[in-house]
Amino acid sequence: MSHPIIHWRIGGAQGSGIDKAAQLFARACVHSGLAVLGQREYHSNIAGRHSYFDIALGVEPPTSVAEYPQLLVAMDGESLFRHLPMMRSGTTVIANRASLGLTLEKLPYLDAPLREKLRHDYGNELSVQKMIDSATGRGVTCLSVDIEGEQARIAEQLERPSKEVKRALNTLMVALGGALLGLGERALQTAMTKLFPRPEHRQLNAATISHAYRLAEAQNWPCGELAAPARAPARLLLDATQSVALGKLAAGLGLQSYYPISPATEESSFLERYPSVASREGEPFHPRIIQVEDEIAALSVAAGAALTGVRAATATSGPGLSLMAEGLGWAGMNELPLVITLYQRGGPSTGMPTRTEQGDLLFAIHAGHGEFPRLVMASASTEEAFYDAMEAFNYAERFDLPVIHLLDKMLTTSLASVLPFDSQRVPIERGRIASPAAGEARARPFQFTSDGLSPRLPLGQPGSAHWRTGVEHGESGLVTENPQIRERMMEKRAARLAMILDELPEEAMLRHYGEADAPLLLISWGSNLGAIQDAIARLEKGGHRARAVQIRILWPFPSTAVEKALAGAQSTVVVEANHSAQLASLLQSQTGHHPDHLVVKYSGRPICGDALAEALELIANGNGEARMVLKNPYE
Amino acid sequence: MSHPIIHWRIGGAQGSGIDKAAQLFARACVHSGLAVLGQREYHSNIAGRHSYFDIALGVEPPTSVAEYPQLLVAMDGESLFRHLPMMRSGTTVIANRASLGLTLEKLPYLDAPLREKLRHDYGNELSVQKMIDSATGRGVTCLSVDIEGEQARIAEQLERPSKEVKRALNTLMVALGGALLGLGERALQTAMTKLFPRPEHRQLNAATISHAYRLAEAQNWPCGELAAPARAPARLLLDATQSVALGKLAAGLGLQSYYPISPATEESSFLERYPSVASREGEPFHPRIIQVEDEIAALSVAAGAALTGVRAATATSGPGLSLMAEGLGWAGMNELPLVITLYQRGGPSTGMPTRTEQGDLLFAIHAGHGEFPRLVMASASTEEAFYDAMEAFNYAERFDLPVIHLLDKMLTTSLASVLPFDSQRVPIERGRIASPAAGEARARPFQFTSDGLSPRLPLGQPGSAHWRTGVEHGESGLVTENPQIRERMMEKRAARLAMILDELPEEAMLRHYGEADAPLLLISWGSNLGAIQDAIARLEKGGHRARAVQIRILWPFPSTAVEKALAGAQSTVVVEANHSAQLASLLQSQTGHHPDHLVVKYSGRPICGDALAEALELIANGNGEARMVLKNPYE
Amino acid sequence: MHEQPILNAKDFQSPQAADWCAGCGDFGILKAIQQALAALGRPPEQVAVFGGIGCSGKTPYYLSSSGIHTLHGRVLPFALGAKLANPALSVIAVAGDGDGLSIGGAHFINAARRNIDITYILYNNGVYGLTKGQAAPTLHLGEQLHTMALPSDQAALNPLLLALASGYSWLGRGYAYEGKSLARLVEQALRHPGTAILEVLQPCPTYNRIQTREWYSETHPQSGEPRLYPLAEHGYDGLIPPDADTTTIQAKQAACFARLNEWGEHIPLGVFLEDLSRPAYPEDGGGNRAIADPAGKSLARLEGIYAQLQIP
Amino acid sequence: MHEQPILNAKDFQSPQAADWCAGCGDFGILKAIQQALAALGRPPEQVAVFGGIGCSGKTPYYLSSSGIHTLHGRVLPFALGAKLANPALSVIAVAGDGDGLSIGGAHFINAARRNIDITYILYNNGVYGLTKGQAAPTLHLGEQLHTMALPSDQAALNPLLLALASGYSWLGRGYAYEGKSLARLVEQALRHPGTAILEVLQPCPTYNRIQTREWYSETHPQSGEPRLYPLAEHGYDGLIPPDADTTTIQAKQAACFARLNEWGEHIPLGVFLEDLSRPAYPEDGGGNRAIADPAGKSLARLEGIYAQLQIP
Ligand SMILES: Cc1ncc(C[n+]2csc(CCOP(=O)(O)OP(=O)(O)O)c2C)c(N)n1
Ligand SMILES: Cc1ncc(C[n+]2csc(CCOP(=O)(O)OP(=O)(O)O)c2C)c(N)n1
Ligand code: SF4
Ligand code: SF4
Ligand SMILES: [Mg+2]
Ligand SMILES: [Mg+2]
Repeated sequence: MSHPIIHWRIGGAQGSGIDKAAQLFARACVHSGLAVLGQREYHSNIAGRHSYFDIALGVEPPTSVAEYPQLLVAMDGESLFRHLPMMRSGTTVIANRASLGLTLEKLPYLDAPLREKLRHDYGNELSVQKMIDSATGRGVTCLSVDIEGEQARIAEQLERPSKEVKRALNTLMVALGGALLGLGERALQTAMTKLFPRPEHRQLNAATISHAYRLAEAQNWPCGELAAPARAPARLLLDATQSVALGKLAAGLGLQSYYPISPATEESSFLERYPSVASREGEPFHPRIIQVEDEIAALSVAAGAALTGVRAATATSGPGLSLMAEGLGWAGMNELPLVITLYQRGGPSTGMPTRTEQGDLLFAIHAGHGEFPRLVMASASTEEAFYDAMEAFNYAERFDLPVIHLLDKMLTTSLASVLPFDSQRVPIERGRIASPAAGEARARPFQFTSDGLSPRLPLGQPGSAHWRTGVEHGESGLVTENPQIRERMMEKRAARLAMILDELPEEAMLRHYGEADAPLLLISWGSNLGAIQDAIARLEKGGHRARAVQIRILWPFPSTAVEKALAGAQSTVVVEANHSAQLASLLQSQTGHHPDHLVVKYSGRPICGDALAEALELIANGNGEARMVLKNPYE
Repeated sequence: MSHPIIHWRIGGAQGSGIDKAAQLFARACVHSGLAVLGQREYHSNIAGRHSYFDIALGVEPPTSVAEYPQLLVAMDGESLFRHLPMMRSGTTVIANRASLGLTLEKLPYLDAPLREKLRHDYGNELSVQKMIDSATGRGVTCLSVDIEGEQARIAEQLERPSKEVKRALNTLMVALGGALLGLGERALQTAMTKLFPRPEHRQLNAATISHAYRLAEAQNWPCGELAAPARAPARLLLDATQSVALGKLAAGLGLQSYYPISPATEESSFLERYPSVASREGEPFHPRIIQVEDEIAALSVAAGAALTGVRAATATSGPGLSLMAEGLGWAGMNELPLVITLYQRGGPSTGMPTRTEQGDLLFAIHAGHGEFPRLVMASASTEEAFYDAMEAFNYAERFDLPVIHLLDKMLTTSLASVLPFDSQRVPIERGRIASPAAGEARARPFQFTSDGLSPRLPLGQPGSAHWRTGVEHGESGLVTENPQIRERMMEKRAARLAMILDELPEEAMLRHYGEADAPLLLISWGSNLGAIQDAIARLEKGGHRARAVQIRILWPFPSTAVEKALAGAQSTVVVEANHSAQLASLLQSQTGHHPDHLVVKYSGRPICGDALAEALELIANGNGEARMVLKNPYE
Repeated sequence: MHEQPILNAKDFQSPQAADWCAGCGDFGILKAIQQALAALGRPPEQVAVFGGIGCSGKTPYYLSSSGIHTLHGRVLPFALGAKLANPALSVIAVAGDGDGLSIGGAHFINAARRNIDITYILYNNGVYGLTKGQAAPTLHLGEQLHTMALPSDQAALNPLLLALASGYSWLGRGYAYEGKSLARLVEQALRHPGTAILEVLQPCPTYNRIQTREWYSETHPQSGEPRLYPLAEHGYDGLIPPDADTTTIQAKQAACFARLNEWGEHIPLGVFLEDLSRPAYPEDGGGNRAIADPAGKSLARLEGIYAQLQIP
Repeated sequence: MHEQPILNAKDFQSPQAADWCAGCGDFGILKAIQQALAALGRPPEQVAVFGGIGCSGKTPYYLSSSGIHTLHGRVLPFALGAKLANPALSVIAVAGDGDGLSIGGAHFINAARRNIDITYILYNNGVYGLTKGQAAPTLHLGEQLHTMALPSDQAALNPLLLALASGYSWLGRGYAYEGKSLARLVEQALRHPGTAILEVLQPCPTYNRIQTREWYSETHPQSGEPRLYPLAEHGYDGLIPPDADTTTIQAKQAACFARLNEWGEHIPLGVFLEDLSRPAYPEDGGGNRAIADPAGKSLARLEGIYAQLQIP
């Protein structure tokens, strides 16, 4: 286990404490001074089905979890059936001895195709033991522990009923894994104390942890030693829903409306927990977080709020955006700053609410009838999400238009350790606000100006009474069907797309990774970036040089900057988590460039660095196909 | 007036009988054996504002009205202010003498920019007389009639109150124009009889018509003689809402749901007039036409109906499609045949409800989150609309997907004379319908088959109980999150896009006009086709050879066929009635071809053959810009 | 017409196991629907159950009838479309309180206006179950679930009161754990020849720890009366006969209104209204019939319509 | 607070001439709003009038206050959003019966649940005016406008009955051509500290030739009583005082329910309910204030929140 980054996985039934286990492990790592990146996979029912949590850890922040982990902690037998096939030579599994006898037939929730595949690959009358034997054969170390026995011993020692002790199964499994990896017991104990406020729970979990460490020692496990940095910096542990929420608060959010939907709800729920936010000057802020009756209302309430001049936003997922299409057009027609945070999930329709996909890019760009300006941007990581959430409001107000900020389910379950965000790094830019002189004629919300932006008129300010409308209008906001005004208004609205590309710095629109002269160019957007960075590092080890460009502003499309990035590339690969390769078609429509390869994944599971690197290696070796699909039947 | 096609225009206030006048004129032309094409322009309020109606007439069916007509019949002074600037040398105006003294100041509804423009072009203190003088100076013939005097004479002759006679102003003006053009008085009288069922109205209008013809004679007007074909074939006079409705009835429509919206409502209202449609065998059909509470319900009710196996449709405009985005995805996910007839109007948002635009193409292609198959098609004319409405159901059922059939406001007010539609020309193709054997296991609505189409299972048939869902599912319609099934289902749904391009004949996907070796290639879609055909004919007179390709199926995009069409073109021009040139960007994304020129119009008024020809002539002469905007401040 | 085989609840069970949380009230509703469908006696393929989105909306998967999992809030128009197109179907719509009263509100208030013969079952659990515990429109002002950061700042909607105002011609309320009477209510709703709504009080043990099974089972500390009581046993009769006059109708509606306002200490169950005075929507038309001859030629004859558009 | 200048109806007139049809009831409503706003005494820029889509929805253009022409059916959430963000605004929402009860139905029934202080004026003309004469949800079963091919097959919705069921805390009904009492009703609605709905019976001479001005002015052939009658003159009082108990509230609501069911021969006008017992939504928070210092740096201090997410 000499890799600088370690890939850990825990699997078990939804509701059996997988989340808590992962939290515990991640926190312990951070306490040890390590950086972590987690990823959670689960079914969209409430309880019972299989779920797993990946955590990558390292001295340097990991950018991707792996499809093929180095350590699997299996809470139950189903986890072994599902994940053992993904364990490769040199990796380790910790299993409960009691589950070794489990047979395939006994699993109620295993999906039929996986059952068939397992039978096909491993033969009939399949048991966990048989799978472990096979894994051992390929060089996987399987450590099976008599969990029941150990728990009985803990119960005895603590003089507590074994039923209680059994509830700490997740802690026990985490601790066994921790011991194996060489994670300091102290760190785990400290993390545990934070997670369990009640003394009786603490006592039980403390005993469980130390029992696990003693056991590993006693059994002479081949325990590693985690490289721990000298100083452990304070880190926030959060996912992108939280960093977006924090970014919105930093940006001075006035109102957020929402209708619950996975995986967007968490952002609004988090905001609801902070009805009062401290200010550096004077009174605290009271952002209003408003649950409404549907997404149409969510958009409309936010738009109503934006009309008063406050920073207003809503957060939703694909089905919600579908319902917001009409309101989006109203905002565009009214040159109204508004932020829509879109957490993409597996589509189409209700689709796969708890799985990831980058399936809404072209819809975000084209949602709403008719032609109106909007800005579509995408964040790649928990950290970017914070600063981008701040920028989103700046863009909305500088250019007076709705901004769609794209994230995805993967980012909502990417538990990352990050240095505390600097809320002053992004200066707040509110665009041009009108200061109507008293006694002037009627205020003109759509005034023609030299640059095509009209000073903004918040409702309720002295001397600023005005009209707004979704009907075509003149400068005053009154309806007109005059062809000349119509043409000028269409041109005025459209002009800000070019203005955005002119005014924004290149690094706001796209970012480069890797060496500028690397021959293989990966082009992508959003959450794949981490896997791409990871893959570039892996490729390098194999002697292949690759670089990447991450397109951050997708509409208006930064064609000039992208064309510059394309220059010199020997081969281009578009990487996307969708079926139709939406960025590739956008790229072709906006630059004429047809990428040499597509690497796509649309199983609803995120693209990981290790699997991506394998596909790219084929490409780098000249063996890649034009369209490559990342598939993994066991995920 | 020797042109084979004559362009007639009548202008006046909304509610003053413009429509009836145009109907009368058009019918009289058809009675004379001529073919007509009309186009109506009006404001979106209920009454009072300026409105005008163009009619093109000829022995051969005209394909476009003109921006610059040959004969203007002005019902009021405002019409003269608005349209005189568009009258060119050699054309004629019929005006009411009483309006000659009218000044610009007296017009309540004239929009400010037009007022300014008129002042700028014609000087201050502008009167109708001044404008007429200017027109006369450039070679326009102005016939001013003492309308009040003539009406007084008619009243006297009929011994009826002059108030009544005044109501027939529109008939009088039409008849004066008819006399001038040489339209047979008999034809006009016959047409009038049909339009006015009440005897007292007939008497008045008959007298008015003959008075007008006598007057023209008495005043020695330079009356022409209309070339009338030997035999006048029976023709239907209708617009595209009616031809789509008829096409749906011919196609065996089972249910149409709708929510009122301009300009789509007319189609459903027309259908409501025929609750019973005769059948060639047995009982008449009773298509259900259902007004519902909104467009979301309209889509959902149609989807519910489609589930039972009937042919189901809805008709709407842009704002309605925005609200249908989510339901569309459900239909796509459920492989459900469904037809959405989309009448585009000026956007964005509420936009210009009574003006035309081709602004929803990319939205129709991308509406709805996630990725699912759909077919998007567009009709170019009243006649195509009928056959395409029939085909739309065939496509929906052959490929089990939602079909969006694009039309636009222009087509809804294109009054055309056409030969009666042959409802048997398009064979009805219902795709594959399941016949579940009794006693079989659960029916599988999403069964994997070799070609990826599952036999359709209507609700309520024996042995066919089944599940459907917008959640990702297996063959049975039960939910699954298994990655392998997910991948296969995504592939199954997507595969039908390639299938469509494989199976449909080329002429269903695109049509060619003009000589195959003409160097200038016009590429377009939808209602511009007529103007393009007209422009090609005009260009030919100027010695320029052009051809056109009309893309009829826009999604999946028929790239191969389009690429074939592109071959050999020396210069390509995309013609569209929108701002951003949506077809051009689709073309580039799907074929890589970047057109040499764009000709767009986005004032909300349709593209006409004469103005288009002028732009194309510049291009043909090498003087065209890359992007040319058709503008006409007087429209 | 059809020969009706004798069916029992088992015939309406699906091979698919329900994945609701243990103790969820939805299980009781599912069972009641199975029993009612068996009593109705129509074969599964003649029954179409439409579900909204929510825990409740999954019910169709657990029935052997045709089952359509629609979109959040849209279950009623889907169901109505199917019934309009194929009046021979028995159509049930099931959905949560969020689905019906929030996002589906426009459909909720317009669905009964044609009095089409469908049955709508609304699962009232006070919460958005599937999205993990936000306030549904049935949660009362000031109530706070453990999943909420703050108490609800919104007054509750009363589903049946809204249904009365929207003209549903049959109104009933059942309780998820009173299986027998619930099954009977579902059956009555199904047999009613018009648009019927049945509200079911449905404990959600996972997210609603206020209106719990225990809470519903409580009796009044003073009177000893149970919280849930059957209307019928209190002499209440919501029947409006076919020939009722306006005075009778209004009196019945007023009585219904009064009962619908009861909540908290005493909550009535049973049939609040059964209005037979409203005409049911005609069942003719629709249906899936041949539209083309064997050669694929359209059977429609449009000449009659052409005659009205034709010149000369 | 503000110094209130003395205003009159003219101060609320817009330079833009209304383009409604001659004789349209909308003119009367417009005038009443102008008078009520003058009586309220807040300057035009402190008033925001939101319009839906329909003939009715154009009202904001004809007022000198701020006027927002929103989307069909969405006028309430737009208005609520503005009021939530800037509680100092006086907010009015105006819309047609189609806008409010069809497409806007979900918002209609949810808008009053927070009892936010806005006034909603619903123009009841029985028809979709702007789209040229289709049946609105207020058109009664069997009624047929001259623009309709067939009589309506849908029962009407009763706006105020639905509003009662949805918890609006002030319910009133006026008539477009009784200018004085209408202006008074608008003013009362504006002054009510919660969500108020005012239904206005609004003749549409162009498309509704059933409920015409003449029809509304008719008196009963037998009794000689006018069709439209003022509630107040019949001793009706819809006031629920702030401290009312449940029994009072329910009695008032029952009386209100009875009156709301009157239609046809006798149609009551006036205030049906004025419920002061419901808490109004807090007016604190919101508002447009500085979020950055002059250098553009955010004023928000997130350290308190970070502390909860931070390790160690
Ligand atoms: C358009 C849309 N918005 C939001 C969601 C997310 N969503 C799924 S179920 C649900 C609410 C469920 O509550 P309820 O209808 O009461 O059903 P329950 O789960 O309580 O049975 C929501 C908001 C969705 N599926 N679609
Ligand atoms: C989403 C959407 N659907 C349909 C329309 C078309 N539309 C405009 S106004 C209107 C109805 C108007 O009726 P009502 O609300 O009663 O207002 P009125 O004109 O009678 O005052 C409709 C359906 C629209 N603008 N937007
Ligand atoms: S969350 Fe509540 S409603 Fe949903 S299944 Fe669990 S207990 Fe039932
Ligand atoms: S159509 Fe009716 S509601 Fe609309 S302006 Fe005319 S009269 Fe008024
Ligand atoms: Mg619920
Ligand atoms: Mg109306």
